[in-house]
Amino acid sequence: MRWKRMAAPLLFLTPAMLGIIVFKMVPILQGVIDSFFQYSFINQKTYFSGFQNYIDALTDPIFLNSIKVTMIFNIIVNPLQVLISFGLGLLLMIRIKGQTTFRTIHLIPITVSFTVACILWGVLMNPEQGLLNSVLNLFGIPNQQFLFDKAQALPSVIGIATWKGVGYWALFFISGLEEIPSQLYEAAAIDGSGPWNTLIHITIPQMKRTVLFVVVSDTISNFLLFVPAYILTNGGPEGSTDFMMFEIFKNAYTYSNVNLASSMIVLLLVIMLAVVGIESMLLGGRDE
Amino acid sequence: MKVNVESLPFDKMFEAIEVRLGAKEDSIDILLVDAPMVANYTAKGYLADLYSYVGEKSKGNITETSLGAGTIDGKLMALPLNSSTVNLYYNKEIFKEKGIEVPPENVDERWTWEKVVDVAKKLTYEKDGRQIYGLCFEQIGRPYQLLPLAQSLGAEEFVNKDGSKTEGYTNSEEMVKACQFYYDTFNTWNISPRISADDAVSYFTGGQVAMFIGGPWQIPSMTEAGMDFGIAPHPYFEGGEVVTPTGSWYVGVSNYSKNKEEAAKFVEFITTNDDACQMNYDIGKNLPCNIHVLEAIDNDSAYESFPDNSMKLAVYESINTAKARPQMAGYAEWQSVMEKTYSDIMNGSNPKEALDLAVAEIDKQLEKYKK
Amino acid sequence: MKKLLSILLCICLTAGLTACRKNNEDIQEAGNSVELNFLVMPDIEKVSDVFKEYEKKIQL
Amino acid sequence: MNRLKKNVKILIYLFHAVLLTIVFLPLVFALVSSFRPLEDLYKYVRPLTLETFIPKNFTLDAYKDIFVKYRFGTSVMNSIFVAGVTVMAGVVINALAGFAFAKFRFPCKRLLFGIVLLTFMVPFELLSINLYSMMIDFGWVDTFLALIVPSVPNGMVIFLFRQYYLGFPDYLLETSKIDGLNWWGIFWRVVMPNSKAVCISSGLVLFLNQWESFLWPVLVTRSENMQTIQIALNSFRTQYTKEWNNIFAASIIAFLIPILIILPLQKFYVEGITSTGSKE
Repeated sequence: MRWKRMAAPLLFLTPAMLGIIVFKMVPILQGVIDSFFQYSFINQKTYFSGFQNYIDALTDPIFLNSIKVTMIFNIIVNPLQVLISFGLGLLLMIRIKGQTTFRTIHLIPITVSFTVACILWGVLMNPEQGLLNSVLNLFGIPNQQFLFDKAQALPSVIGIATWKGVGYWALFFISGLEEIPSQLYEAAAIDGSGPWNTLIHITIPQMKRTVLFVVVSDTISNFLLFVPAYILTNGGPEGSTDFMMFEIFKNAYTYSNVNLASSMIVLLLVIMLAVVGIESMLLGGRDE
Repeated sequence: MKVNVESLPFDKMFEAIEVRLGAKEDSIDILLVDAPMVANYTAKGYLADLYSYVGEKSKGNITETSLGAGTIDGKLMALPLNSSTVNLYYNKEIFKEKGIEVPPENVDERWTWEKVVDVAKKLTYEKDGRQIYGLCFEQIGRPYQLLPLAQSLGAEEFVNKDGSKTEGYTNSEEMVKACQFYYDTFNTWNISPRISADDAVSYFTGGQVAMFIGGPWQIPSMTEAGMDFGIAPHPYFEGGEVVTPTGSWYVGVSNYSKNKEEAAKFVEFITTNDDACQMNYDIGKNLPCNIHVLEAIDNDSAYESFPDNSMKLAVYESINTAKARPQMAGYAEWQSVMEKTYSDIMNGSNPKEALDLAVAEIDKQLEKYKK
Repeated sequence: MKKLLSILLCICLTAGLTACRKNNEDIQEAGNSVELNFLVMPDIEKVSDVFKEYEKKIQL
Repeated sequence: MNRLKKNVKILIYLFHAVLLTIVFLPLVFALVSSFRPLEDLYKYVRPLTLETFIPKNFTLDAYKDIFVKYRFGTSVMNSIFVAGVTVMAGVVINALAGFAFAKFRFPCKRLLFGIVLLTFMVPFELLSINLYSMMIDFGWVDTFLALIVPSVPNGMVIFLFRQYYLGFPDYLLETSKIDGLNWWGIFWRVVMPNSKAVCISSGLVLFLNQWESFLWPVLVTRSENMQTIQIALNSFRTQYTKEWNNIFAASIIAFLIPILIILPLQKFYVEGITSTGSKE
């Protein structure tokens, strides 16, 4: 009768797991295998090349620059986005008239696709006659170059990514905040602790697991940023916004060098998992 | 027999070719090939050899140079749909407003770049809140438009003989001088707007640019915008050679197509048959490669009146001053890196350093064609 | 739940149908005459009348 | 918390106002520019006047243009159809798997769940190259199958369902088992009717993933009538000029539709999503 007990799980699992294995695991494994081969244009043949692709990638100054850009981007954008969305979450927790409408409005950037967000902000940030510059002129700030300037391109992309992402992550913080038992706050009020150290001693410790989840998921999406470079900056002035994912896309589809691109993908995955690992250690480590 | 036309925007089309033919798909039978990409697509095995399908008489119908550019190592890989040239278009109102005499139309009195810059400085000013620019290139950042600057200064080759190394060629002394000129128009003299090639023509038709270095295919959008514009020959550097951009779109048959024979016959028809070329010219107004159509334009009086007389200028340039872009296996990589380099130079990078970086990256990409 | 199930079923049916209809549309059309796919960009698409000319010429 | 002093309240409202302008700035400019002819796009931007936000020569050309000339309607319908089927099939298949991971004991369960987590972590862009060649071998390119089937099984949605079903009361399952229902019956009659919230929230996740996907449709669609909305958005241009007013008109439609779907279901969406965060 063992088969009877196994029938149900099998029936329930097969559709989804079959799909995941065929459409996700197989391509991932194929990608890893591809990264150990190379194609010769002269005799139109593919041959085993060991770690040559990885060596080529890690000695390519352009790819190294894209790793640097991606790391700088993540080191700035992740804490920034987490802080802002945490602040936004706190702000949206304050019960004032119109609180629900404010919460709904901050949902809008979630539904605006990254493609549309980049197109719109691209026009706004036009140095010659973008709306953003005319707004800045109101405050007496002269015209900025934004995406056309080596130093400002990456911050501009950070701005767009933050505009798009902050509302989404704030949702997680709001739900986490709502689940903190109110007795804790009442106890703190009795002890007379001001809003600031209530935040430090009660709110933040309670939110550790949500913060960890947001940081990890945000890091993953920020590592894979591709649309701004593809639509707006094409790698940005002097490679200042040349994200790894864009470099992989260029190698795979413009330079039709799929094997090199696959090795870059594996490197990207390894770096990403390392960073996520460090984050979970840092944030998760202090669990009681 | 049915021909399905699938239309993609400019850069998406390049990408689709790399993606689909890179994966050896048979969903494309016939494809457009940018002139310098013929060698690149041949090296990647994307194109079928048309030699056995196309008759001698048809090949005789088209100009020698354009047929040559479609032949790689003796194999006919693509046939020219049309050629192209670039002229200097100017906004008469802006010139009148500032009281400056317009550039002459006659090829013998062709303006030098130094003269153009001098005039452009006078025509860069602010007018009720909007900035007017003296000079604007149409295809900003694209080699098709900007290589002639270096060629006019004497640059001959951009890559070595076997197309494997660009060191010393793409960052040659003439190329650095030309890029310094390009850098100055944006950063030193501030006579050109820092915009993308997509917005260039709408700047000119919007009345924000005095002199526009563009192609005759833009005339319809100028007339539509009701502009009062004139045409003058493409400038050259003082004491240098007169060089204008050329080469346009070729048509090739995909190496993975299931019906190469029919596809080749179709390509032969639209690129060499006289009536087809005449009809193509009448609609598209692009400079033809068919000899009979070119002759018809030369001695047909209908092309005296403005703006069609630009075609006479186009024919003159294509015969006397046109210089094609370099033919090499790695042109796709070369063009992609050069576009990025030109855009960096526009945004303020030092030309010499930018070109040296570009050459390093290109040569690394070209290695894969040697293995 | 029955409602949800029935909607889902008819959606999947239509998806399957459109996919098959599209496939056999190509198959039966290729049967009698050769079909060529030409990849162009908008500015060259303007001259597609020239391509129609060729289709007429071949039919003769 | 609620007896706030006067000036603190003003400060909070001011802060909200600043945030709202930042959120609405691009969207309002897009809406306004979609009612303007192409040449006016940059005309009224500088200096900043009221005219910047109220279109002078108001025209509906852009909307007419995209629906008539570019047949934008087909792209919208394609996107809605593809997203709709993905949601329907996705919710059912991933719910089944989620339930199995939550309630059943079976060999190599940790391994399978490890694979689910891995695919949840490994995003789509990383496997598009090989998945694309797989689609060519299957012959699915340029059909709805290529757009729908690979995105139905979704690691995150399975994870969402597992989270929810971990908290599902066991006595409910025991009682229906005693009534003689087999697992299949239990799932459909007892479990699904009580998991409305998580179904809606994972449905929205699937919908948004499919609606906003850009790289994958670019790879697998060929003919114009297969285009999805994000691709159509990017194709309003000739070789020389970008038709910005058409792009804006299409962008407005591209984000209005998801808003109209998410706003009424906002409560479920927030609940479902955030359950992954807190109860991990």
